[in-house]
Amino acid sequence: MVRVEEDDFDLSTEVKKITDGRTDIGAVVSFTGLVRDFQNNADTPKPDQGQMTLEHYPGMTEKQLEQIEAEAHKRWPLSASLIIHRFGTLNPGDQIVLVLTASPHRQAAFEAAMFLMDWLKTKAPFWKKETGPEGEAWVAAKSDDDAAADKWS
Amino acid sequence: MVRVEEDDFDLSTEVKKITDGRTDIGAVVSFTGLVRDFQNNADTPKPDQGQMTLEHYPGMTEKQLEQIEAEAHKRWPLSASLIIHRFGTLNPGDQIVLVLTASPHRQAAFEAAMFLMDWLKTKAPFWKKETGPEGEAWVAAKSDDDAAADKWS
Amino acid sequence: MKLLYFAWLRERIGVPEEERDLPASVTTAHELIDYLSAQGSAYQAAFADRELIKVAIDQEHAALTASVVGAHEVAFFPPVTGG
Amino acid sequence: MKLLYFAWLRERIGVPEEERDLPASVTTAHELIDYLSAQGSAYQAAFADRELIKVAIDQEHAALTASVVGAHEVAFFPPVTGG
Repeated sequence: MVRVEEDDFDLSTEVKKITDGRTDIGAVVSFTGLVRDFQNNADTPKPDQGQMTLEHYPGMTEKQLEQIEAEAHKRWPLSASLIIHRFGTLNPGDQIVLVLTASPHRQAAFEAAMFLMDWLKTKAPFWKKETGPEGEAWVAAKSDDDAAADKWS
Repeated sequence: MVRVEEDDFDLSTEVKKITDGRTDIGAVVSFTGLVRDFQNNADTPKPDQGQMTLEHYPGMTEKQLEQIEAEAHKRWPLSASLIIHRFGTLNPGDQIVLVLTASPHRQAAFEAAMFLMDWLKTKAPFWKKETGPEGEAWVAAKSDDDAAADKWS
Repeated sequence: MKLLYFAWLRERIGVPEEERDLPASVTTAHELIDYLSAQGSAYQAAFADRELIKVAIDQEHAALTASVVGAHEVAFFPPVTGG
Repeated sequence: MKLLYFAWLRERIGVPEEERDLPASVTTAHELIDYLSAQGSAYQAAFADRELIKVAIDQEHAALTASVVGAHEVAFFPPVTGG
């Protein structure tokens, strides 16, 4: 399942939805991405700053995430999976993204979750803009994210 | 942090304890192990059966888990971590084990969680006994767990 | 053809999307960029560094060499930074 | 010396732990198993397949060739199956 939404999510609630009433799942792996304070190396932290705004491409986002999820189910024996990605304005410490994978065995759940995050980072059409003391700036893509995604192909 | 206990745990609660008030954590990975119904291939499932009892070595268990956790912090830049392992009698679908890792970056959080689970599987002194229609049986260790742990050494 | 712009491309161009009738000579994403770059300084600035431009044709990632002929929706954006 | 048994070793021997004074000739875990195996059929059955026996000396995993001299607590158990 894929959800793209502004609202926050609750990890336990999402895991329970996946596992409730099932006794064939042995392993659930979750990845939660949080907004880091990109100013936290500064000498004087500015608590009112550090917001992040996530823009996305409605329609394509859902499509891409569903393709990524389908690919994971092709590659690993997953009992269930969930991707939630938020958009809108977020503060440091806020949850941005959730990837959940459930499988009879741990290795599949771990690998599929890593795969989903690596692919999501390079394929899901989201763009982050940070608001700092010197104004706003779009976050640049990282080449190590490309490298991480490439290792699955 | 390491906890060995009979009580169940709540994933969100444990994650919040680790992340609350911090803005330096970008990635939280959780692994939750659940009791699988080892009879779920049978033609006639027996809902009253399928219990599992976990015995452990009090004292050594905590010591081993703390060593495993310390080793993970040596190998990866972790902001925080948590291992919970339950003992006592559990039913299919129940949570057995929780491993949480938090880091600025996702790769460290993923790898450390995998490492913790692989080491825990071969070093933490727990023994599972299953209760089925033909009586009780101790679960045999799996050689692929040894192989999984060996790859980290 | 429906054209969409995201992130700093949207900001530089000044609109999130627009409908355009393209000349028949425009067949690839590269040629579409060439065509748009000639539509004023805002477009020129937005598309100046082609290495930073990604394209999606009908909501699928594509190469700049890909054909846009018959596409309903073409989107331009910088490399994605979600997750 | 305090001796502990877990899982099916505990069940076969019939006690979870016991205190024993060992002869000076017992210096390794292997020798301790030999000694215990001679203490009756329950012990003999428990330790019959040495390939399945793991040992912890003072709560640390150890090889069967490790010395138990001076140890406070020696535990025998099958391969662990937690997680």
